[in-house]
Amino acid sequence: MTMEPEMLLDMYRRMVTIRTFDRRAVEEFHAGNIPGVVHAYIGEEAVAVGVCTNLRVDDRITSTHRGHGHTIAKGADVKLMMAELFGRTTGYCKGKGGSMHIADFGVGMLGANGIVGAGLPIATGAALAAQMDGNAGVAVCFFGDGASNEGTFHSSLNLASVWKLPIIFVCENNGWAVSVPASYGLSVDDVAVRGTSYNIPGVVVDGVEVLGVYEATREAVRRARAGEGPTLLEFKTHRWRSHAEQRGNPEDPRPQEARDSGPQHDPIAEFARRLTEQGLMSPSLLQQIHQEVEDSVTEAIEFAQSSPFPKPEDALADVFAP
Amino acid sequence: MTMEPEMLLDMYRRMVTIRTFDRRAVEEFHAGNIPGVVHAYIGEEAVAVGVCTNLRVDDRITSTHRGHGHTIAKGADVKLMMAELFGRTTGYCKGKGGSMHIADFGVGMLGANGIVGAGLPIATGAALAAQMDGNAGVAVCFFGDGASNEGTFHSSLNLASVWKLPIIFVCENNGWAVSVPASYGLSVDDVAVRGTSYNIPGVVVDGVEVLGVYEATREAVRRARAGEGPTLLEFKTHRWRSHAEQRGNPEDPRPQEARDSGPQHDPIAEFARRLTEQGLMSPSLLQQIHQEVEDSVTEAIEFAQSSPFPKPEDALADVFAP
Amino acid sequence: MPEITYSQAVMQAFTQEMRRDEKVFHICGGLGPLAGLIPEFGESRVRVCPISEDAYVGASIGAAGSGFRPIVSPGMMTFAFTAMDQIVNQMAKIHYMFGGQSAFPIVFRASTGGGRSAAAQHSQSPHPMFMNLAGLKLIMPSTPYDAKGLMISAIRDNNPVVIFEDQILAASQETSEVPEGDYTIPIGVADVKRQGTDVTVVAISKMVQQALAAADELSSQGISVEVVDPRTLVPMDKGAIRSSVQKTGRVVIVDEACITCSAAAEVSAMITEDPTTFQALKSPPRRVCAPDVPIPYSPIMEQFCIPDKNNVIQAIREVLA
Amino acid sequence: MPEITYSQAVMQAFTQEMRRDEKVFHICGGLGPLAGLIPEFGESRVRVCPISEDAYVGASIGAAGSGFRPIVSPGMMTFAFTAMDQIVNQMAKIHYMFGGQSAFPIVFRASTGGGRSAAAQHSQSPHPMFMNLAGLKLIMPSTPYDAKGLMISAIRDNNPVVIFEDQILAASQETSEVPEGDYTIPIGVADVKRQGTDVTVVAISKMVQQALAAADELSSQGISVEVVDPRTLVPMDKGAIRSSVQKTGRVVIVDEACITCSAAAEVSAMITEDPTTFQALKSPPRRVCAPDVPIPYSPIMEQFCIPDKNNVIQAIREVLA
Ligand SMILES: Cc1ncc(C[n+]2csc(CCOP(=O)(O)OP(=O)(O)O)c2C)c(N)n1
Ligand SMILES: Cc1ncc(C[n+]2csc(CCOP(=O)(O)OP(=O)(O)O)c2C)c(N)n1
Ligand SMILES: [Mg+2]
Ligand SMILES: [Mg+2]
Repeated sequence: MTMEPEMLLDMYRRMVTIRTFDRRAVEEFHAGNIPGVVHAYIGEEAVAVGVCTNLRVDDRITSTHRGHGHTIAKGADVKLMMAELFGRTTGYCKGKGGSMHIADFGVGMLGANGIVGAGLPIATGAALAAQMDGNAGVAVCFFGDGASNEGTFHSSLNLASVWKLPIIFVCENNGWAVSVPASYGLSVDDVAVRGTSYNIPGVVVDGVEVLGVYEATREAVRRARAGEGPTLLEFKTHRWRSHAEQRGNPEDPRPQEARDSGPQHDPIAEFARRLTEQGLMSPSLLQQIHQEVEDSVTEAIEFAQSSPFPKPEDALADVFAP
Repeated sequence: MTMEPEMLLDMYRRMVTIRTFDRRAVEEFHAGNIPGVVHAYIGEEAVAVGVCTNLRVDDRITSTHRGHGHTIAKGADVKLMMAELFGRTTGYCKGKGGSMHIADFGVGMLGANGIVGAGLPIATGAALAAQMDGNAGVAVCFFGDGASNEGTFHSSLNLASVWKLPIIFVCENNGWAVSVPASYGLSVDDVAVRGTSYNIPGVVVDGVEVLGVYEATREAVRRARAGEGPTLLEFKTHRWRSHAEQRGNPEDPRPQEARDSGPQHDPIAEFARRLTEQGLMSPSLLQQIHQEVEDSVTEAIEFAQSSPFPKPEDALADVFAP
Repeated sequence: MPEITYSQAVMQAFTQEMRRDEKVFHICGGLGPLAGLIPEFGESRVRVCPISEDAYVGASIGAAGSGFRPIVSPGMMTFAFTAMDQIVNQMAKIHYMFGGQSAFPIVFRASTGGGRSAAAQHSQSPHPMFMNLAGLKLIMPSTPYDAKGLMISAIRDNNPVVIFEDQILAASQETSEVPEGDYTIPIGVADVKRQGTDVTVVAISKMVQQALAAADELSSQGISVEVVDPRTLVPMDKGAIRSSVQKTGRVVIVDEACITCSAAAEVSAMITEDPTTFQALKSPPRRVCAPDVPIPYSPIMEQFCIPDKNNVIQAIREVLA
Repeated sequence: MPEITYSQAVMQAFTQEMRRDEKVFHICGGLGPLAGLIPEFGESRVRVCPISEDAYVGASIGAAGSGFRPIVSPGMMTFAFTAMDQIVNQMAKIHYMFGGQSAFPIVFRASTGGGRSAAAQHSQSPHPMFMNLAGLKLIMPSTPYDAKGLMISAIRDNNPVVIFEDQILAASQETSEVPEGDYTIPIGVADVKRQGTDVTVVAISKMVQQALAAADELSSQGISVEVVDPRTLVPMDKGAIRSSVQKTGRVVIVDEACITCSAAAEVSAMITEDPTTFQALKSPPRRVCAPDVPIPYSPIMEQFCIPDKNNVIQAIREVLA
């Protein structure tokens, strides 16, 4: 398969945008400008981008507590995202949701979720809607290795298989659920083998190499659009930071090896290397992309900071739709 | 393996007891003597007996809404069972539970359950207790094909595998969940393949032939007592009657073939044939066993009928233990 | 006007709304009467599910957020506690958390209530749990007429609406007048089921019948009872209930739920915290509820737990004493 | 007496009870402070689980029915709605349904409450749901002293006991006096946290601090406030609350839960349905609760939702007016 250069460069830019957004969000969190909690996606950029590059804007995804990457990859606006993290009225959720509840229905991003495994049934419903609409649309459900032990994983994959729904279940296996290693909580080595229980294909893929992610997802999306049913994709990836940012920025409780292994697998550096080999990337272009992204995130932070806070009684709005 | 004749005959007697108990309970239900609901186990007797013959009295089981067979097979008293169905103070639960909530903790029967799939976590906990007690005890969890699509199936098997618990998960696959065929609700042909998702053995066994059930369970129980962890056993069996008895005894809504196939697979007739072949059963002995069982169930019904009803305010007792 | 049963009234609402809006479809745990919709609407709009309430209740949320209007029917509410996270953390909060970006038009309907010797798990009245859960509307119709009109309103509402159909009412063969055509009853409006002057009885769902029976019996003894049916528990028609109590000065609240934190507790608190109504009270508000026990199996004990006409009459006598 | 934090008090109860009874062990979703127990008691008595609340909450029931005394800690209550069937249909009913055959000694503990900008799912106060659910005892301690004494009672109780530890209190570094030895506080006994004569404030969990702060401020203005902490919501110490209200004739109830069907609703109904207390009331009982909304993320809006000292003061002024 040959991919258009600008598409490859766009993928690279999105990965850098995710990395930069979360790096800056973490800074703003520790500077006290972002309340609540932030779960950084740093190190896993290739999964969100490799997957979402296969999607139409009207395809739908559900996300997790670690949702910034999915949101950016699906095409959301970093300004409205940052404003939400800052708790401002200009944010995607008017400051009602925050980091764990960002959504942009306009681009088919049906929401981050603070409950592990809760996105699987919702994505299954989005896939049902796509099937009933009959426009060859698909749904993608992102979830973690830890989530694959929740009951909703089982019931959702079974239901999706029974109805032959156009859905791709994307397990981001970063090897950890907070401080519990997947090797403890998971009774199997690969989540992908669990596809067997639902008569759907399960594929294990390196989640560091974005083109491999893209390729594997492409086939799964083709199957889904062709009415051939769900696929379970497992991407082995690496979480660089602590499970969540905490005030005072305490040390990541995971063992040294785990903490070190992250940066040894850098999807962005890896992709830059490949693009350079292919003659698509030059030091100056690389420098330019990073600079442009940095500026756009800086702009997003300024937008957020200069946006108004909600009024206290705004809390009473939006309980029910008109 | 050679089995003692009296053990074989005891197994036969238990199967007949289950059949007779449910036949008579169904009659009493339609005679208006049993309120609420009754789910008959008729046709599935070989599973409960073949499994429980491997168990010690201090091994523990959890059951389902279709629990009379498991309860009898584990050694409960038909008099106290029938009294419970009749809603009398002499029943196992003093009339508070009824058919869907019979339990006899004295023989390790931790309860029928009105919620599909709810027994799996509870049995997992009983297995954890057995492991911590360190007496090589085991737990057995009975559940249906329909239950295998609930989230608790997944989370319980994973947890049991992670902790290598002494438990046997016994799926009674009778092909139906009320009026929904397993071929529709189950995304796979055999529930047993789902063992793969938890790194535990899954075995498909004919549930009509009691000695085959006994054999398969024997190995699973051996593994459990030896600390080798859980096993998933799937027994293909047949439900003869409607999902549940209903007032007016309407026709079983399942298609004709399904209704007919039951009696074509009779575990009791099948076992009688074998025992006769082996010279252990004679027409007169068979006749004698059936008569003795019939009498004991008649006695149970008389006991139930002659037992006192609870007082209205007894409803207020037993909310909390002293 | 034709007379039909409670269940027939609900089915009429379904048929008419499914004709009116092709986005309306059913997700259910078991067909039951819904099977009657398949010939006209096909299996793609009446979908039976494997036993996995968490998956299909959650799927209704995803479908609603993707432009459809699902009606999800697990059967008995008790089955759907396995889907409680999807109800509590997703369905009830998703519209608000996302700042109102998308509507989630969902009808979640299930049967509740006791009276059939189905024992503790299958005889519950957990509606108060849902009243405390912000983000869901909650309806408990007591008549075929209310059931149809409120179901149509629920289907057309752009929010998750929970409808609990009492299992005795849903199975009842009793019929009453229901217009054939399409009509709506606004969500949040109580109905005075019987006018009276001496005492107000606020009764919920199946309890309305018991309250009316008590009112009949007492009227022959010269006691005039007003029976108010909130019909909608969230939002509740506080005005209607308070003004009835202001008129009579006495109130009995009949609710099948266990008494602690029951809907009756909310009605009582809502009545007494309003100064005008509080001043008008001539005697303490009285709750008639189930005791705080899981509902027992044996009929004698079960009947003791579920409020009936006689409990209502006794309570009325107490507040009049 | 040594001064320790809320969390340290809870850990002291665990350590002492685990030494006292080898059947006591932990099942948890994540270790947190429980990690401190592993050196002494080992991993077999402090068990971390895969993320599967339904499985491990249910496992605690099976273990309890098999002779052990599990303490199950999912972390936040919001995580455990995925285990709601095991709580509602199994844990709460199993002793009763089986006619009292077996005891089920289980401590189910989780954090609740808002105030940390954790948004709707992670800032809930769902305790009223559990009050309506017959079969569970329910405790919400407001101080380190109460937390230790009530935790020990809960561990020794032969029934499922739910303990909700407010997430602000549980994370607080504030210390207060707690006896080092082993002592128990009986379940079902309220505590008068401050004596007063003009008005009774019934406050739950974290709200006790707000009530005491309000009392301090008002005392300087000559208003004498009595603060009653129920400590246990099920069973509730009705006598203690009613007699305080009989003394003051005025009551404000402070509860972080959404107001509809809140614990405050139950307290209000329980107060007014008692004729003596009803007669003693000089003004309508007043509830101070969160509004009926999912708790929002942005601090300004969240603070608006969660009751504080000023809301309490305003309510007291109203009932005194
Ligand atoms: C039902 C539920 N249980 C527990 C938690 C607490 N929790 C939040 S994230 C997390 C770990 C999730 O691990 P994984 O699914 O692998 O995602 P990752 O954080 O690795 O991206 C846990 C246990 C929760 N939010 N929801
Ligand atoms: C959680 C839940 N969902 C639905 C039901 C209603 N129900 C009772 S039994 C049953 C079918 C169960 O099928 P299976 O597990 O195969 O057991 P079988 O009846 O065939 O023995 C259903 C759907 C229930 N009791 N609990
Ligand atoms: Mg992970
Ligand atoms: Mg079956």
